[in-house]
Amino acid sequence: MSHHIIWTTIGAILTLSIYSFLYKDNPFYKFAEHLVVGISAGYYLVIYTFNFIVPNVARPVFGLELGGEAIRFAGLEWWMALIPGLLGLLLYARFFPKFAWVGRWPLGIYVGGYAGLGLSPVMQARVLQQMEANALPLTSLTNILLVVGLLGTLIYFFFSMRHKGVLGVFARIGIVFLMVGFGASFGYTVMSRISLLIGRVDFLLSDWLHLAGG
Amino acid sequence: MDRFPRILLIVLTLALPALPLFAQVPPPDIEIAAVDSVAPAPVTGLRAHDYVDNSDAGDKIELTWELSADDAAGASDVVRYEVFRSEIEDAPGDSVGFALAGFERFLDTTAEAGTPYYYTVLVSDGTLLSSPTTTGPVRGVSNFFQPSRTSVLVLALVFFVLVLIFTRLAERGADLFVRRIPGLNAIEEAVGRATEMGRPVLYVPGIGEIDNIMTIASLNILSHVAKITARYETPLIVPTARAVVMSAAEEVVKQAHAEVGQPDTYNPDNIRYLSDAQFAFAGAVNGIMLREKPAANLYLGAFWAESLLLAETGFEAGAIQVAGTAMVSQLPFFVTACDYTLLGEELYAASAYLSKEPKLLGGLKGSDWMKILIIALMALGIVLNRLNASWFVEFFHTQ
Amino acid sequence: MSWYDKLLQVDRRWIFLAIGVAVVVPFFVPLGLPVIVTEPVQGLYDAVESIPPNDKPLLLSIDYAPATLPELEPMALAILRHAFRNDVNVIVMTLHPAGYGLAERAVRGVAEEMEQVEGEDYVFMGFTPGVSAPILGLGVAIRNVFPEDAYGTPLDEIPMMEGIRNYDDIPLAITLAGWSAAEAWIYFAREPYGQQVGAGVTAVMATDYYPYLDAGQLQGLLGGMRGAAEYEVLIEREAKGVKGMDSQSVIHLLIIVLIVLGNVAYFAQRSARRKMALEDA
Amino acid sequence: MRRQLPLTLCFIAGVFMAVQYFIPHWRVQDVYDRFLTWLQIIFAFAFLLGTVSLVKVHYHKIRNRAADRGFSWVVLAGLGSMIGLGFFAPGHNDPGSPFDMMFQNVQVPIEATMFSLLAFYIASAAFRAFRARTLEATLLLIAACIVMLGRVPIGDLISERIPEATRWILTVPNLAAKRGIMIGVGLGMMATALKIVLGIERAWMGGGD
Repeated sequence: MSHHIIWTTIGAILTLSIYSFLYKDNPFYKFAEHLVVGISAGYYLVIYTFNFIVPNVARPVFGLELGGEAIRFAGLEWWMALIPGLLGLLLYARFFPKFAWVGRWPLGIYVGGYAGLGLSPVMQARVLQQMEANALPLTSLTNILLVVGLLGTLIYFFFSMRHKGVLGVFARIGIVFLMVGFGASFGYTVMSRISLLIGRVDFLLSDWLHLAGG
Repeated sequence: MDRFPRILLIVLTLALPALPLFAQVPPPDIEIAAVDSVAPAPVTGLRAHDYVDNSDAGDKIELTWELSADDAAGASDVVRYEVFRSEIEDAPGDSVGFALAGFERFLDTTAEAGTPYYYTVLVSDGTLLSSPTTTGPVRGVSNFFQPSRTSVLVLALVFFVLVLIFTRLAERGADLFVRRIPGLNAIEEAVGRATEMGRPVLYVPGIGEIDNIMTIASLNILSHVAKITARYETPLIVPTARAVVMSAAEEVVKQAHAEVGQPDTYNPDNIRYLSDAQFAFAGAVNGIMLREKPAANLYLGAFWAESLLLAETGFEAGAIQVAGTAMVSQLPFFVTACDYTLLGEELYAASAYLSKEPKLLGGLKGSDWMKILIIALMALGIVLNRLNASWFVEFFHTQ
Repeated sequence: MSWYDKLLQVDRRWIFLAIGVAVVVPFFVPLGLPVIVTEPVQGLYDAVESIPPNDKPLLLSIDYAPATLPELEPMALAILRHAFRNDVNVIVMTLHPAGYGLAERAVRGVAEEMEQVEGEDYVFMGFTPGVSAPILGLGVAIRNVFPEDAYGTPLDEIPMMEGIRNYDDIPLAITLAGWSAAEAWIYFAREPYGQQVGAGVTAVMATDYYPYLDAGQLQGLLGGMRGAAEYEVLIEREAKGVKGMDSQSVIHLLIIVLIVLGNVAYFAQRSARRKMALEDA
Repeated sequence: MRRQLPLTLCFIAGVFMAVQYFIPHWRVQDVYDRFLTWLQIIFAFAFLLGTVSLVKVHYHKIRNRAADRGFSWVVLAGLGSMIGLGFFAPGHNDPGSPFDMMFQNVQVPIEATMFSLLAFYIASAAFRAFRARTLEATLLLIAACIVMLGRVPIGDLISERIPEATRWILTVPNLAAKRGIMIGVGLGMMATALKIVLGIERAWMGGGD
């Protein structure tokens, strides 16, 4: 048996262990479920380390080299790798209850930075551009439906007034659009899950057993 | 009648210079050989200026010129315009690129902000170069404001001011109106039914972490539900998938019992941590449904694929089910398998309505009035577009 | 016990078995149903098609994890085959740590099959963390985000990367993701830098991306295995996507039948119970 | 130091990142560019916190002799073997190395199979729980069935109208509804981000002083 077949068989056995859950919860399923937690954590640790932390932090700080170019000890580039690296290490203070509060410093920079950089692009992508795309001339049935549908949906999620009168009518229209939209999501979600099953069956039949055309 | 061909001829001649605009751009490495041995005429009216765009840090300079006399006219053998850049006058400097025949514009995107540059354009017919035309010095100006993003700034500021005003008003105890969400009535009815039947209520706060805003919203609603069940002495079972959520839920339910004067009926065994693993958690909750037969199942919080497994078993067991989540992809399953579903933002609105917490109310009211503004702007856009006033739409154009 | 009671009490493992049979049989008895191409897929194909050969590269961000592999890997393979067939250079990267192994196996596999040279026709950058920060960073300078490729070669030593600085030199960026990374590319590459973006997402996410497609924020959209199948039809190289469509057809039909049957039995049971309650009263 | 400094750092970082969007000046963009790298580095260290927590949880389970501690050993063994192969095996993460093979043949099949279980559960729920009891649910199910048919080749075979109807559902009612949700959720995201930057929302700091 070649190397390749052994590995594929391991994959197939693990796949079948997961499917055994359909009969009922059992130790094979639990084994696979726990194994993947450990394996994936280990995989991520190695990838983060060698693909990011080594070239962007460790080598500039200790090897004085960044992207194939030498950098100066205590020069700007050196500090620019060292400081965020130290901030990152400070996060681990949370495992020492006495110093846990130090971990909030890098967390503050991180949380604030990410919150701030999202503000304007989100406004632009989710509000402005959508508004612009929906300011359609009311010349065709499609356009009218798009404008009325968006209006209805926005009003359905408007909480500062009771849904009475005109507002109530639009909210009703909104719910109709929402339900058809959710129907589309439903259909697509079903499609998604089935594709995943097809992919796994294809793996078992074609890649492992070589039964149904490679 | 014989005038017709002549008019056609004139029109065609006039249209000729425009042809390159419609023609397929030839790949640059295929050069057409010169039809003569005379160098092409140089460009005229060469101008260079700082260019402002969406990422303008002063690194872009735009060049414009008038076409060489031999481009599509005269000898009609121009292939391309070569662009050179130098920091000293009277030196050709380095090539920064080229523009194909028929084009009157080149954008240099590699300039250094603030450095004075001289640009030289040479016309090439594939073998010979024209005499140079030079312009300069020109500097790329680094700007302090991005004019194309004015609309983003204005709308963002309006929204932030709205949120902050409403938050402050709520802090001062102003009575901010939020309509009652019909879903809350459905929750109360379900709990009422369970009380009548003398069976427990099951409350699943999702499988999100404690910092997930859906989990936080859910805990606010749990507090409301726990008060009702404590008053009627109906058992309330809360299964959780996260240890931290379990301790938070314990606090909430205990507090609710204390508030309605029933601290003794609080049963800590009913707040349970089952499993962190998604499907194992769903399986364990389904076990509770089948063994302890709750009459009302409430699923409020962040749900992923397990929504389906929970709602199916609950439906089979014949419980009244009310769900609420902002996970759009799970909503369809809840809508079709539950008696009532709080859709998306309704979950947050219900939580703000019940808790009256200023920061929740501020966000909710701010978003509400922003929606009105958006509807108004869209309506204005439609009307002004109809009147051919394009400036309005252009103001909101960011690309 | 009437028919509807019996029907509604059937053990669900019979339904599981029916699904199992419905997915396996088409593998042995292919129906070979034709796949029709839709606009969002055509849009992405056209965008890739319009990239000039051996010039500025396509950026392909393989951001998926194993959980969505059967839907998204066929897309990656089809797009890579399309680009390599047209001699379009490709930069491959990933924003998901598990994407590292998956991107590597996709790009290396197709490159070997189509005899493409690493460093000249494609480059594999590997993984970079932080989602929005690196997407924004690529708009400033690719070298700041990836000082070197996945194998430690500095970018300045890679022939294909000569003169490629940032989004200005990338005609199209495609993200293949089963999570919010696809949206992040719209927020942080499309909006601030005007970068042309295309996306391949799972079918679960696809319907939520139609507003972006409509507003021109996406050049094209592949949704799930069906999207991959359409792309395979367009490049005339049918693979796992098209192959899966037979089983997909059969199971969809089965599920619709189950929904209809379930509802008919449910309403029959309900009206019978109501009638009984009326008679009792 | 304990609460004020992190809130101040959060405020400065947030305001700078928000404001730089409108300032193309190269001095601002230079700082911005460096700050992006800082964020990436802190993100990487933050992500790896999860690994330490994982070890902690399972170590405690084993030490406290929890009932299912056998599976905690499985988790730690998986983690340990990957670290061993990734850091110490020759050619550690090259394609075809033991490290890569473990990923491709253990992690990939398990994770990929996990969610395919849902195909079975959806089928079972379709039969036993998806009911057209209300007008809303009826509309939803009808739209769902059309879309399910319209997106597979067999739908085209039954009638050309089905893919057409699917296209219409996706690009008209679905588009309008999803756009409404998108705007609402977008505003919610921005309100949350604003509250974080201004220190109104400080759940990220956790409890204590």
